Amino acid sequence: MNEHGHIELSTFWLPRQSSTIAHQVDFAWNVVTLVSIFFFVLVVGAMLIFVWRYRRRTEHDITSTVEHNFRLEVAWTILPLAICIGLFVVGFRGYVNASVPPGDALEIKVVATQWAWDFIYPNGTKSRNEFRMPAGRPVKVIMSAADTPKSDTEVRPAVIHSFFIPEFRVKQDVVPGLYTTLWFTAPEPLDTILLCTEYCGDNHSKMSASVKVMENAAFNEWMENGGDDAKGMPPAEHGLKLYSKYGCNACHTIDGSPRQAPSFKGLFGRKEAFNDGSEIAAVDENYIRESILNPTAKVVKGYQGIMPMFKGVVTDKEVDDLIAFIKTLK
Amino acid sequence: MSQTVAAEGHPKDDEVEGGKTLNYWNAKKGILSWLLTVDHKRIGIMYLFSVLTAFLAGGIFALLLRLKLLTGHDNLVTAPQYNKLFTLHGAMMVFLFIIPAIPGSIANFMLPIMLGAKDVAFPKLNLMSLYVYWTGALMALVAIVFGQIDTGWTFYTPYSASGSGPVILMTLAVFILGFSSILTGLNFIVTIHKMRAPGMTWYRLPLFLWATYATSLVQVLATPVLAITLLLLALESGFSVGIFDPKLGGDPVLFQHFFWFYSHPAVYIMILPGMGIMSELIAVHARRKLFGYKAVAFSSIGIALIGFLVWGHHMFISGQSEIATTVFSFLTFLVAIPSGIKVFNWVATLWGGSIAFTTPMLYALSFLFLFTIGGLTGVYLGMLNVDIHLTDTYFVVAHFHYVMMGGTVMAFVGGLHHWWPKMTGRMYNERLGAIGCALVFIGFNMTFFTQFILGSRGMPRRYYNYLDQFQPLHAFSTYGSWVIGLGFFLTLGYLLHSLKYGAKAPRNPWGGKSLEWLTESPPITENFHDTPVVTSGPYDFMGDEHGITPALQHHPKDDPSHTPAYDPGHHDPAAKTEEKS
Amino acid sequence: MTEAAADAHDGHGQDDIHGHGDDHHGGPDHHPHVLPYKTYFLVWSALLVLTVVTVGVSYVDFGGANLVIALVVATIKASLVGAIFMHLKYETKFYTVVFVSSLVFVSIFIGITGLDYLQRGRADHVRHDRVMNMLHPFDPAPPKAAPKPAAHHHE
Amino acid sequence: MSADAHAASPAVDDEGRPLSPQYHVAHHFDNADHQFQANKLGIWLFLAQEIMFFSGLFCAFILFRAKYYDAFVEAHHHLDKVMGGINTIVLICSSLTMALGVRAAQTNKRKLGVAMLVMTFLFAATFLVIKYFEYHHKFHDGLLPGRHFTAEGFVHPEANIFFGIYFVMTGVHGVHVIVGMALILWITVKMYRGRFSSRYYAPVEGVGLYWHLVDLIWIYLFPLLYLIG
Repeated sequence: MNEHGHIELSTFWLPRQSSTIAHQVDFAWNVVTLVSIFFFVLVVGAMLIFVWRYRRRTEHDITSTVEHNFRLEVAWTILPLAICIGLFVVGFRGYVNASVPPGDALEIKVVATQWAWDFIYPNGTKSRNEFRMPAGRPVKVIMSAADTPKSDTEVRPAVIHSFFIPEFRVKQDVVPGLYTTLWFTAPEPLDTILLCTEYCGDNHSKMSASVKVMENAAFNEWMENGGDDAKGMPPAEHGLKLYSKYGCNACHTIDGSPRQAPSFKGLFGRKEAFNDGSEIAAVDENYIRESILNPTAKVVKGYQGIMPMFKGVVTDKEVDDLIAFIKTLK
Repeated sequence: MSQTVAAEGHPKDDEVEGGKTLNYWNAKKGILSWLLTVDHKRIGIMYLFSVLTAFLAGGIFALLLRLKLLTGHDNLVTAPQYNKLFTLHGAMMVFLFIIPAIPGSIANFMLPIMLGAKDVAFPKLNLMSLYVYWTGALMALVAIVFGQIDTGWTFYTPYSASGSGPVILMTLAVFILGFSSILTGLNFIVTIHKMRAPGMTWYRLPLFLWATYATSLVQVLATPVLAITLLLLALESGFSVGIFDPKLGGDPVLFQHFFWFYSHPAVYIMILPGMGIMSELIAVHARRKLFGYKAVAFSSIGIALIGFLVWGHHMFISGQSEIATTVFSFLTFLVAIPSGIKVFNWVATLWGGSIAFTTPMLYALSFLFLFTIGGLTGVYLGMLNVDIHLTDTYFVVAHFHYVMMGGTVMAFVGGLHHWWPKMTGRMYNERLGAIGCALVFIGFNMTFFTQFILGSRGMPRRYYNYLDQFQPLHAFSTYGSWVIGLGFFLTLGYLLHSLKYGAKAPRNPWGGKSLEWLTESPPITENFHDTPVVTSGPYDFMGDEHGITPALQHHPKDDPSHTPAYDPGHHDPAAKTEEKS
Repeated sequence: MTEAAADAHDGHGQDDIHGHGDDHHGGPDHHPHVLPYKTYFLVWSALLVLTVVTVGVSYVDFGGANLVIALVVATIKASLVGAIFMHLKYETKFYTVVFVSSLVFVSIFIGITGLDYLQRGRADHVRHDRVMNMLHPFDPAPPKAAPKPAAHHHE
Repeated sequence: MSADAHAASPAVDDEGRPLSPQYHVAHHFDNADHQFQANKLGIWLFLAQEIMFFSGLFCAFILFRAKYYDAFVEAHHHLDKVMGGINTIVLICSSLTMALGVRAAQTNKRKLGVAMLVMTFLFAATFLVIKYFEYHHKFHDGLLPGRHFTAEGFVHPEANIFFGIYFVMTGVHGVHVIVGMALILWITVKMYRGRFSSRYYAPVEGVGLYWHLVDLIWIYLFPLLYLIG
């Protein structure tokens, strides 16, 4: 389903431990699990035994009139209290570690819009729906949610999102008007996925990004090249990459089935009618270019103008490659 | 010797018509006699009907949601429709069902009777809160039908503020529902303070009333904050006053504080009455003096009060300050203690009892099992770093369904069976009752235990499309939801059937000791032929055959010559001879 | 017998045969507790004086103390109204309990919310000041004419 | 009934016949006193509810004031201390007349009671009139909440938050005043028709308590909004 990747599992319950804090979380998880099993067996076990032992035999059963036992009641008040405070301490220590980043952390800025993740690296390199980071080096993300441009004059107001990488055990809301932060270190190069966990509208469930942890050198090279790894790639193939990179796939299918927007299948050369009554005999390069850069100019009949504006987001080369890709979808 | 008369319940002349005793059900006829009634029993029945309708609707939404989630691909509904569905499911279940369910229906019906009063303190206010509830429900319905409401039941800004008309209507609807809840709570507090029968001391209140009292306190003190919050939200989306709008310097996180300051205590509004019912079910169906009466009573109050201090544990990742987060986490662990005390006392009450496997008891045992899981998984979410991984995933969804459905709904349905004979004067089919309970129990665990696994593996909530790797577990969860549905439809079926064909219920089918078992089934309009005088506690099962209600040892037909629970006759030679015979 | 006392009494679980729970002022009829006019007018003039005082001090700047002073004076006035005009002084204490408890919850509400609000970004120093540019949160504030937000994402 | 001696001029029905102590005692209450106590507890719980209702606004005010201190100080200078002060005095006077109205009911002084309630009503009306002029002035200067804030020459842009809170707080309080006036009207008519006496005056007491609360809230609103900002 999701081209951005998937979650590797380590145990039956939890994902692979891909960050340095993951094992602390899992330790806390194991502690509380043991405590829970203990109390569950205690309560339900006692319940079942009593239910069988004291099942009603006659209407004249003589029942106990014991209504309290001071020692017992003190015990089952103090003991859980002590255990709870212990659990709090365990959770708290993990939390402190997760909250205070080391000073030398690499700062990556994150901007969440409806419905895309943008990442801004220290040298200004940008990537969308693809989060790259070096292995073995602490990374600190500074996040905020932004308005989504619909046209030059109109925006869709920013809403709350949440930055969640299950394999890293990190999660933090991305709030409009606020800067929130997270930090983590991924020791090994690997691929995993980033998900949005705060409901943010129609395509909330599609708002994911691939996470690529790279060797430090490879990461630096990638960053220096301005994040362009499409060198020498055939246009149509690169267009396919961009199709998921820019989240076109959230609304435009390539198998002909309509979602919140027309499918790309057979789009090129198709006759389209628009909400404003006008129509185009055959979809051509110019129409596609306009629809990407300023989507609300012409909205296909029967659809809502929900597509964000990509002016200033995509380069001309990328538009060309996308068009090349769409042309291939006969 | 009016007490004796009351105890033996010889109806007065004006309470008999054509040989048969008039009860609240047949005393007056016609739809208007219901719509204009101030009788707490009739109002309770109307509430019961309303909340069950909401439960049915919300349940159908839930089944649709689960059906869609059979696969993670587009099917059945579109993403916007799905988002609307889970919003409706949440909003209906929370605001139209769980919050008013037990206080509105069962408590409304039973509270005055258990106190030995003729009615609640403010009968007209009681009727008014029902009408306010209906108004809110109607507005919510309009908003749902004509509006694109996909904010989730939490209405988080700025997303909700960007929504126009329908969202405002919905918030105002909830605003109004809130006032219904406030009025009910206010009414109950005054009733418990002022309307107790002679001899009904605080420590002779059935624990259900202690729980109701605690609930009412929360309703009166917390709900107004929801009101002002939603008012501000409506003003925000209507006139953009800016208090929550980041563009204008407002703060979206402040909205979450406002919302959860009500909505966390609100989960105690939802669970406390259920806990109260549990105490009744366990004690009566085990025929045993409840273990640790005072502990259970005060843990209700404790939960209500500490419940006001922990709202921020819904906001660990919201961007609130680390210090606040830590404080909230600590306080959250404290609120676990009184709930634990209750559970231990219930289990201890089973010890040395005489446990009958009646349907209410089966629901009580299911409650113990499910609520224990719900409570313990709550501890996971209280732990700071574990919560960060689990929050906003299916783990949370499973947790609150274990507490709300495994807890409150189980207790509600159990209580419904417990008091069904009293409310309707009919017995239902015990075997079908057991089957229904078993189906719900099994289906529930299939559906929601699976979701713990989904959540801990990183499946976020409110997802229309999900990663393929989660598909098998989702499918299993969906199959479970069908079993639950089956169980509840069966239950609905035999309960309705019993209304017409069920055996006539005796006054005291279970051998209970609290005042309601002293009255006719169903009760007369004034509840008691004469104000009862209370001389013993609600759970005084003597431990000898005196503890067992004579009515039970005979044929189930009502026999007024036997003195049921709460026997004032203990001081009364006449009644003594009665018992010896 | 005061309500509180009645509760305490009931609390010991003894039989309280003269029923209806809490308080019972003997006879069936209600006998109001009437205050002399003098009391009312004294309170009234006190309130007026305090109003003048609080306005007066507002012309002097005590910096942070302004809030405290204003609240203290207001609270004195409030307690006068509560105690005399609302008869709290002469009623069973339980009404005061209800009244004060609501104030306690208000302070909890404001207090703990403040604990978040005034402490944000302490564990980890980012620029936790306002985001001024909602289109590009990490760029400087835009010129005055910001794009107007669309009504709703569904239209 | 020893009480008959106590009541100077007991409540009367339309034909002027005195009403018994059981007058207006609902079937589920023992007697007048029992009912009175129940009503009073109900009212007090309602007042507690009202306080929680306003708590949200006070919370917002205090927190935003802490966050945008300078903006609030700047903005509050645009409120009119004099008008606010006069309104405070008006409300205090209305509280006095209301209290005296209740006292009149307690002591079976019907005419005095009516007079006092009418005065209370008039004070309330005065309050609203003054408020109207304040609002009108703010609208004219564009000192409006949130997005509608158009006033020029503010150093701190967050002033709009102050006016957002100002309008919501005073607006909600104003609505309470209007509701209060309606209630006062209702009990005035009942008292004029001689429905109340030392035995039965729960509605007067209840409305009185509500009205004092409205005054109480203003006692806090005034210094916070007008004096310190």
